[in-house]
Amino acid sequence: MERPLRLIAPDPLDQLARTIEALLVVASAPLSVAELADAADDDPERVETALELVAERYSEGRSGIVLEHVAGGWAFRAAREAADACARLFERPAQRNLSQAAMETLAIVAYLGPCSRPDIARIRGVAADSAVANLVERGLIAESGRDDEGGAIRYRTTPLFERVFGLESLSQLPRLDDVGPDADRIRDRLHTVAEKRSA
Amino acid sequence: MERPLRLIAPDPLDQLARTIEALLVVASAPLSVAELADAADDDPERVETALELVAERYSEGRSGIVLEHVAGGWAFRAAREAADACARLFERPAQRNLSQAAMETLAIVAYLGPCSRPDIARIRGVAADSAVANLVERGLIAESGRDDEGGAIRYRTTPLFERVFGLESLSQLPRLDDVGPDADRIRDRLHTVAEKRSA
Amino acid sequence: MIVRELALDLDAFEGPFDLLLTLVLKEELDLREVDIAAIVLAFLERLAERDELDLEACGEFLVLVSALLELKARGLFPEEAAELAELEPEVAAEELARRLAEYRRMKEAAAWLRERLEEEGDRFFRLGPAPLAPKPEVQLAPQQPEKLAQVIRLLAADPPQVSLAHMALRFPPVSQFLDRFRAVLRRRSRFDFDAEVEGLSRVEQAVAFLALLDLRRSGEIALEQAAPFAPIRVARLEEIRNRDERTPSWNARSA
Repeated sequence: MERPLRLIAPDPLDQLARTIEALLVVASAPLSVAELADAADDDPERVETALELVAERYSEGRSGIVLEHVAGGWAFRAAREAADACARLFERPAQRNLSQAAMETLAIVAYLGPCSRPDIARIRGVAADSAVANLVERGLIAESGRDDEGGAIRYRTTPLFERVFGLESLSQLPRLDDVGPDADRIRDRLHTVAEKRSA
Repeated sequence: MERPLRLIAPDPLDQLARTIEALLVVASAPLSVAELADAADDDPERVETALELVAERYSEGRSGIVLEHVAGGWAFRAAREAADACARLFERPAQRNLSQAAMETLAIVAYLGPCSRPDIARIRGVAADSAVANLVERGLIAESGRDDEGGAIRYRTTPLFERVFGLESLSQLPRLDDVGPDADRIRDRLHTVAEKRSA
Repeated sequence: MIVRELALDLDAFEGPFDLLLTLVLKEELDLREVDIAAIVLAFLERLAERDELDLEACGEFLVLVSALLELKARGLFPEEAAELAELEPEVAAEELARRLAEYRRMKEAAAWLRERLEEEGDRFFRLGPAPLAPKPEVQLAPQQPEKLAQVIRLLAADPPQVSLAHMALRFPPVSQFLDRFRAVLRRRSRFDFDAEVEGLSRVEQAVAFLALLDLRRSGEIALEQAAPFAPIRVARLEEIRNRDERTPSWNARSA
C-alpha cells in the first residue's frame, strides 16, 4: 500500500522524547505514563511511543544511562557495565568526623543525660532539630521518654555511641570538674553562658 | 624521546564516557573529576577528556538531559526547553522563593565567608535570626564552627547554594569593589571633618 | 516594600532612593542640599499605603536615613555635640563610612543574586538520591571521648563582653516605646510627642515615631498636628470615642 505523501511534518516526537528525558533525570521516584503525559502536556499514547524512542536510546551497551520500567513507572538507572564503578561511588569510606552541630548536640546529651530538643536549643543558642534528626538516623542517640513539664521527647545516647567513642559506659566520659562537679551544675553553667551569649 | 609501541589499544574513551554517564545519573550531588576518576578507577586526565564527550552528547538542544559544571563538580540537569514541563510536575524548589531579608543575608554569608548572626545583624541593621533559620532550613547555608571570640555560631554557604544559583564556585560571584574608592573618599571626608572638630 | 526603590521628588534630586545614595557616596550630590525630612515623609507615605507595618523596611530605612543624617550633621555642624560625642571622632567616622559602604555593597550583592536566581529559574535538577540508586550507609570512624569534653568546655566558656560603644547606630526595640507610650496613656489621655521624646537620640526618636505609627494603626491612639513640623499631639482614642472607663478587652489588648 502506498503511503500518502507528507508535506507537513508531525509534531516532532523527538522533542517529546527529550522532554521525557528531562523529566526522568529530575525525578526522585519512577514516573507513570500519566504523570509524564500531564507534565509534557501531551497524549498518553504519544508518550508511550516517545518512551520507546527513549528506551532505545538509553539501553544497555548504547549508553551508561538505561531506561527501566519498574513497579511505579519509568526511571533511569545506571548501566550494568558500570556496576563496579557505581559500587565504588557508594561504598564511601568511614566518615572521619561529625559536624560541629552534631558534636555539640551529642556532647550535651552525653554529659547532661536525657535532653529534649528545646533543652539542646537553649544551650546551643540555635534550633537543634536537624542535628537531633541526623544523630537519631545514625543511631548515636535515641528517644527516651518525655519531658516532665512540656512533654517534649527526650533523647539519650545509645550503646553504638559508647562503641564509637570507645567507652564502656557513660561514667567513663572525661571529667569536666573545671566546668562543674555534676551534671546539674554543668547544665546551670551552660544555661548561664547561653543567656549571656544571646544578650 | 621515543614512546613505547602500544600493542594493546587503550580502553576506549567511549566506554569511560558511558561509565561517567552511569555515575552521574545515580549521584545525589555534583561529582568532582577526582570522585569520578576514583569511582571509574581511571586517570583524572582521561576522565576530563571523556567528560568533553559527555558534555557534547548532553547539551542544550541535543538532549533533554544536560551536563553542567556546577558547585565544584559535574551533574546532570533537565534541558531548559523542558522547564515548563518540569514546572508542571515538580514543585518550584523552596530555595527559589527568597525574601529580601533572606537574599541580603545570603549575600553577606556568600561574600564575607563564615560569619555569625551578630555579624550579619551589624551589617543589615536588623536582627538576622529568622532569615538565618530560614536559609538553614532551605539548605542554602550551614553551620561552620563557632566564633573564636564570642562563641557565636558561624555560617557559610553550602554546595546547594552554588547549585541553585548555577555557580561553579564562590569565586564566580562578581567582585563588588565598585563602591570601594567611594568608600575611601567618604572616609577621607569624614576624617577631615573629624580633625576640624577635634582641633 | 523595597526601600531602595522608594521614589523621591526633592528639590535637589528626583529618582529612586538607591540612586540618591549612590550620588551621595560619589559626592556628586551635596548632602547639605538634600532635604532629609522630605525623604522621611516619602517613606512614611508609602508606609501608610499598606495595611501592615513593614518592620523589615523600617529597619532598613532607619539604617540608611540615620547614616545620611549623621553625614549631613557632620557636614553642617562639625562642632555639634552629636550622639557620637563620646566616641573618638576618627573612630566614629571610620565606622560610619565603613558601614555605609559595606551595607551598600551587600545590597548590590543581594540584587545580583536575585537576578541570577531569576535567570536560573528554568534550570531543574534533582535534589537527593536517584530513584533506583543504592542507599549508601555511612559509618562513623572511632572518635576520641576527649572531643566531647572539649565541646562542652567551649560551650561553657564565658563570651567576651561585647562592647557596643563603637556602634554609631543603635536601635532600641519598638516594643520599648510601645510599652512606654501605653504607660503614659494609662495616666493621661493626651500627651505631646515632642515633649515626650525630648532629649533622646535621633535614632531613638525615629523608633519612638514608629511605635506611634503602630499604635495608631492598631486604633489605640489618634494623632494631631496643626501644621508640618508643629508638635505632634497624641490622644487616647478610647478617650475620644467614649469617655467611660476602658473596657477589660482594651486592657488585654494593650497589655
